[in-house]
Amino acid sequence: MLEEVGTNDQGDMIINVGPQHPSTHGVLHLVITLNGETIKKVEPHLGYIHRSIEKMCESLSYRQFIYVTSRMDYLSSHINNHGCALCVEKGMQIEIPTRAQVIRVLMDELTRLASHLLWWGALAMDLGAFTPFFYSFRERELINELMEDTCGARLTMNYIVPGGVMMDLHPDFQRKVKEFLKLFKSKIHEYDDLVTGNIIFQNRTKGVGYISKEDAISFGCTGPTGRGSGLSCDIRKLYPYEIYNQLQFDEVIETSGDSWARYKVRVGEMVQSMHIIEQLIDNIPEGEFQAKTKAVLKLPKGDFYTRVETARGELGVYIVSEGGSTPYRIKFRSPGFSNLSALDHMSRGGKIGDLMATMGTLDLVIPDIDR
Amino acid sequence: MGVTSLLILTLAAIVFSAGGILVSKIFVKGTENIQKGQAYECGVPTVGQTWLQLNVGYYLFALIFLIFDVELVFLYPWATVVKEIGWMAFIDILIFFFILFLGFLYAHKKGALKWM
Amino acid sequence: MISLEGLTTLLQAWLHDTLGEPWAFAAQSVLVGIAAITLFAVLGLALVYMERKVAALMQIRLGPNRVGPKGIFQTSADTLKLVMKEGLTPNGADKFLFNLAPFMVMIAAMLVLAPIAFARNFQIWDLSIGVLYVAAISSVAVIGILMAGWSSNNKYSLLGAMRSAAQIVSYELSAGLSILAIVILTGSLRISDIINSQADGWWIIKGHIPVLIAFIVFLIAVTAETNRAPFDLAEAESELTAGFHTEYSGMKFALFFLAEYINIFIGCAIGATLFFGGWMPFHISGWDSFNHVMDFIPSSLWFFGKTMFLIFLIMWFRWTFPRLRIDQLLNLEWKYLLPISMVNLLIVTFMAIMGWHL
Amino acid sequence: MTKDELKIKFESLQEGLNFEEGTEWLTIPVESEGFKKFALLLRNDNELQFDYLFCLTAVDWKTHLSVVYHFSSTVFRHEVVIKVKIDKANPIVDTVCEIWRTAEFHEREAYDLLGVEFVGHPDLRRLFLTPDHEGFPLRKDYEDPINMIKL
Repeated sequence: MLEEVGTNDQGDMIINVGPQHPSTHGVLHLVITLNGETIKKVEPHLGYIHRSIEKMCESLSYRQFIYVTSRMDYLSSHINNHGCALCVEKGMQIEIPTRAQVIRVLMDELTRLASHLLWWGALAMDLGAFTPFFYSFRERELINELMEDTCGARLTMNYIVPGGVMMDLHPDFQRKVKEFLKLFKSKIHEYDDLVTGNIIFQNRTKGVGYISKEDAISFGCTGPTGRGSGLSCDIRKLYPYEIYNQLQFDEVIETSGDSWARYKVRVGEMVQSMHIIEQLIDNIPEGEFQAKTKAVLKLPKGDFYTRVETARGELGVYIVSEGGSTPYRIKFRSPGFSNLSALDHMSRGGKIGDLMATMGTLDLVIPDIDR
Repeated sequence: MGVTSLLILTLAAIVFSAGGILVSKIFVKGTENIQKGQAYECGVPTVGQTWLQLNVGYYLFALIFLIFDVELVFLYPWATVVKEIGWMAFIDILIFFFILFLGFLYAHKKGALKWM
Repeated sequence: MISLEGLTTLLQAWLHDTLGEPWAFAAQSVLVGIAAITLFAVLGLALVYMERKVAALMQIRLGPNRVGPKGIFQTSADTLKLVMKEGLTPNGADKFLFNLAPFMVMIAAMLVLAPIAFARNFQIWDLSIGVLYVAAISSVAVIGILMAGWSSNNKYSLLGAMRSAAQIVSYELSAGLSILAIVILTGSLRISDIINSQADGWWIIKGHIPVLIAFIVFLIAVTAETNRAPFDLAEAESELTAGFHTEYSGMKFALFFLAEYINIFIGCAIGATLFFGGWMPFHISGWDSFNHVMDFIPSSLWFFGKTMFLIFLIMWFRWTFPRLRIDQLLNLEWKYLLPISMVNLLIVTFMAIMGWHL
Repeated sequence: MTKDELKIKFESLQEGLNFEEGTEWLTIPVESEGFKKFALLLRNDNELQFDYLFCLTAVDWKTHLSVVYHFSSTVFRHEVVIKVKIDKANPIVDTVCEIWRTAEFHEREAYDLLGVEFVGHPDLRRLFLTPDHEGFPLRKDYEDPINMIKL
């Protein structure tokens, strides 16, 4: 791995960014070939945080393995759990009570909101503005508190079990969510004032890290990265799960394909998530929060695939079952992995500063890529 | 105080900097470790030459700066007497700036101001 | 704050009476040296503390509040920490240049202090080409930065140094042109003349719109020349980890850090002198009783007040704006600021000849 | 196209295809010979247009390996699953990374963890593990005396 680091014949500078770098958000290691300040090649070196979750899952039961997946994309851990639980439920053909479905979707959207808020602050930080980070964390903290009340954890919620959710909502949940929404609505204009309308920010992101729609499809870019290129790829709209087909929300699509488009998509998604929460918070149906399931879950022989929309894109869960109480083989198709593979394509010909903007708007979470 | 003040200030700066470094030398007990001497590159050892020829983009700006800065120095004595000379000085500077502007346009057209 | 006015003349007279000519001069020199070093240390600590409090203000948090009342000793504690750190020199570095670089930066920062008038009659050397001297010496700092980046034998440092060189020399031009605008109006390069010319109103007020434009250009150029965000490309931490001082640690790093803050102070002091009248109180011609009231405020307070206001502006920039990209940074200078300040200079010349500024 | 329509379409395209029963999406097991041609057909046929490879993985079946491709079409929104059976001793399959560029990383992952050799891949190296690592962790016969979790 190390022999290639250095310089090559054309006088290009080969430089390491990461694994210990302020803007790689974790232990991503990029080897960049530079000519002056212009990027000629970006090569990701992965594996610094690879825990082989897929192998671990092979020895865990269908109830246990869900919790391991919280550690993949830790910013949307609840949605990871959701995807896994859906896959098990699909195999077992478990009917989920409506209340559980609503709770799951509510939590999904809160998680997405929290994840996007963190991304928003971190992107501004990548571009050299520190202050937005504190503004977004002010609101994110409230979501974390909501999560803590109900799930008992702030980041790795582990709230979903096959058949529903682990326990009922906290009695204060509805009131607190409404309070949060009210506050968030009054604060969201600050985001536009601080970052969106800033001319330097616009110049730093417009036309940077461009990827066309065709390339986005070919590279398997999903989530805001794909939608920024005009690719309709919201799993919640295309292949609705739970109660998403009964909800009113828009799939935010931008067509310019650059970092600015991805920024706009994510900011738009925050608003859409807020709308979804608003629709659901007063309409949580009464009833069971968990379906009756057997103590030991056994999936029939065969393979099962489900997709959910995490904050970063399409998460696929592929379970191959031999009929036992543990999966025979499990594969997570993580959104970050495919998005990262397009990084080289997107950042060639740009400057080092552009690379940071591109990486920031891809919203990479390294444990999601390394798994 | 005159020119000596510059000497005094230089000395003060040296005393201040050297004093700080010396004090820290006295207090600090250094430890030996091969890793400490390595260049920092995000925790990965650097291989290859650092002192290599860089893209010409950086130097072009330095050259254009040199031209403009020399012109700028000529402006200082002019600026002190503008009010006394009056309109003649204004016409002078118009010609001066016109030539400078032509040079600027030339550099711009040649792409010297486009960052490589 | 005690007024510094006349302190120097008093001291000078007393020294002459007691010690005699050669010794009095020696004592004076030592005093100036000590005063400069003290100013350096105090300014460094105060400005770092101020920066952190301003940052906290912008970022809805408290800032340092543990060491001492309101955390005022936090920066002293930090300095102490840096003193106790080992100063490392990387293996492949050019050791001579590597160790020389912090000295260069410090000497450049210290030398610019000479012509600055801190209060009425409180100036180390009122030389006849004061403004030109400041413009010349303040750009010596770039040599120190270039030295540091080049000698570190680190790729980030090298890139940071290169960026910084391209950036500082570029912004030098528009800074110089906006200084020239005031020189044209004043007709002198001497700092004391420039201040005295503002006795009936500061240039920013009586200079109309062209001076305002010159001031804005000057402020941007100062921010860029001191490598402050949004122009901190030389040490862009999200791109080059720490840029030109990546390899510096301990006291040598502290010197770079200190020099940065001193340079901000100097830039703002020059800005305050040129556009806000330095120590000159706020005067409006014709309002004699009002002017008398203003004169009661010590001149040193006026000077530091104005300088701190400008420093606050520059800190405000830092905590609000994202960083520019290197090509955008140079575009801003060469395609916008330079032409604007050239045209502005012509307008100022026209104004001066027509006598509208009076 | 629905699953049944797809089935008819595939039968008309290529002789001798068999289909797995009881799956959500149309699942076609194929042999590794001629897979590249088949993949090009999937991508380029006007009625199929499977332009989006959303999952690529391999499964160790102890006796043999199978590489599983999940394809989707962003135009017609239909899916197909292709399973390529390959020999465990000689795990060779043609690369598809010039057709679907996302395969470049996914194939490297499959090579790294399951030891599938993708012929024609431009840069087939270990992705997560160090270059000197021995064995392929996701294979069922992989033994690591230190780091294994066993229940």
